[in-house]
Amino acid sequence: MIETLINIALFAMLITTALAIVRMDRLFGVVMLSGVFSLLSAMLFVTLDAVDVAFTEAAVGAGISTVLMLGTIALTSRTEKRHNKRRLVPMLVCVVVGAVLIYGTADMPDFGDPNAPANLHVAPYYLTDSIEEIDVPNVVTSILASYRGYDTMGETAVVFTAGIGVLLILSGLSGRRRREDEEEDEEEQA
Amino acid sequence: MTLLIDILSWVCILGGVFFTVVGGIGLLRFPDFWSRLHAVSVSDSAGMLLFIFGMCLQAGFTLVTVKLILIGFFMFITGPTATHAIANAALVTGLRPPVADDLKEDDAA
Amino acid sequence: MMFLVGAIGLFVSMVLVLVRLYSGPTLYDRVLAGSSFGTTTVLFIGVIGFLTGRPDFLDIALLYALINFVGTIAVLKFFRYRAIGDHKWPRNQVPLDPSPQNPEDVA
Amino acid sequence: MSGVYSPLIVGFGAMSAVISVFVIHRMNVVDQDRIPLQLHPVRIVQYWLWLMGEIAKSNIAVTKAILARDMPIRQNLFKTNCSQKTELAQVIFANSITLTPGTITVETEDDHFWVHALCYSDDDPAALDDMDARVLAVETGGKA
Repeated sequence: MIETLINIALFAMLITTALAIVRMDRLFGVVMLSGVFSLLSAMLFVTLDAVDVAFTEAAVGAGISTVLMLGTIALTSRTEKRHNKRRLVPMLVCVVVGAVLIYGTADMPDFGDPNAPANLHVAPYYLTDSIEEIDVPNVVTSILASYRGYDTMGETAVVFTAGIGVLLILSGLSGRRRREDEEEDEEEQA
Repeated sequence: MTLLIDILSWVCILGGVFFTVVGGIGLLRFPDFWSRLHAVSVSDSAGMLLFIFGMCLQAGFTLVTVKLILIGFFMFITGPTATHAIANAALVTGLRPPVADDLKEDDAA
Repeated sequence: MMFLVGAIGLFVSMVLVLVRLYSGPTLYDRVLAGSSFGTTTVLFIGVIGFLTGRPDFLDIALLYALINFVGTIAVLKFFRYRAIGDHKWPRNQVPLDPSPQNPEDVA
Repeated sequence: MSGVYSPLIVGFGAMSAVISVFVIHRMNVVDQDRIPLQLHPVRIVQYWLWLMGEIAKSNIAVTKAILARDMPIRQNLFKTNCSQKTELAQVIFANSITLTPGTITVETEDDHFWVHALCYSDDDPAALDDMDARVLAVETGGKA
């Protein structure tokens, strides 16, 4: 009961924040609000017992993506461009896709249903045997690091490469701009 | 004994709620950025410390208390540092604090 | 029960902070509100842990307490030096006493 | 923090800690950015207790200012001296100023801070000088 109320309140704040992000045209405000958005969704994950997802959301959503978005703003303008294109068609597409997604959730098993397909295949085996086989207290950790070790290694490599790429793009551009700034300074002094 | 701890942690949590909400109200009510900084520092110091202390009392001598104390310690150090960084960045980029009318003369130095 | 009261109080505070975050007016108000929201989030996760009887969730609160700090500092470093990277103004070039700006420019 | 202390897991933790310390040590060889920890242990506990009292007092003061109908704020930006030698003690002093609601360290220069006060009264600089002396006592171990 209490958890339902908390979830409702959190969802209300989440939707308000999302609407505020859409309405806002100052991009710094959007960045701060999206940080708040990911904090709120992480709180929701905590109330849904998905602690690991909340961990990731905390690290990526609130921490890294804020920094990266700020780095991007440093290279572009600070306010949103106004455009006068027709908004009806994108709106229609959004509504249709949303409706399809909501229709799709109707077929999904209930939250925490023990008879859901995902809980019948290998999950019971992991839950019962991972302590003996891997000897790691957290089952999710043992699945990620051992049963699906190669998968995780590939994922880590992909994320690492992507991170290096983003950093190179951001720092390379600002480096070029810095050189331009210095040249301008020299011209002013001369 | 449990009754005493319960009462104490009630007091702490209620105090924490009070100061956090007061900080929020101050953040809304104060007229400019520089005074809002002070409002946030109310909920950051008093609200946070009272909340953490109340939860510590409820948890007793367990691992949870250790984690709570760690959280409290980190926030005790990082909170003012972050506030200082905000104030400093605002000052450097040229947002001047308003000075009360009767104090304007001695600020010229 | 007492944690329910705590959760409700934190909710009220979060809503107040969100209003300030949305209404601005300067960008530093937004950063301040964002950092304050982080503090309430940390406390709220702790309170939720106690409310559902499983205070083990505090690990995330601990992580948040650190990430919130790092995030705020990164944001402010960006505003102060206009870059996330190693672009630094020499200390003596930081305009310590620039003429007061229009707050709209800063926002 | 899972509460499981089998030798394997504690060993993993210790190993990763050692590796990170080693890496950081190698990085530190490059930039030599270390802060010596030299504080008087008894004085710092005394100071923290005193600081808690100050935080409580100033919290109540700022709360009154927030809740009062006419908001009696009188903002001011003023200089305060800091007589500490080491950076760590200066940081402690600046953080203590910020931590007590109502005053915020805005800018630090070599031997003085700029402090912004919410409800400025004329004896505020004296109070900050008192805090300065206390932090100095923590640094040197002398009498407060």
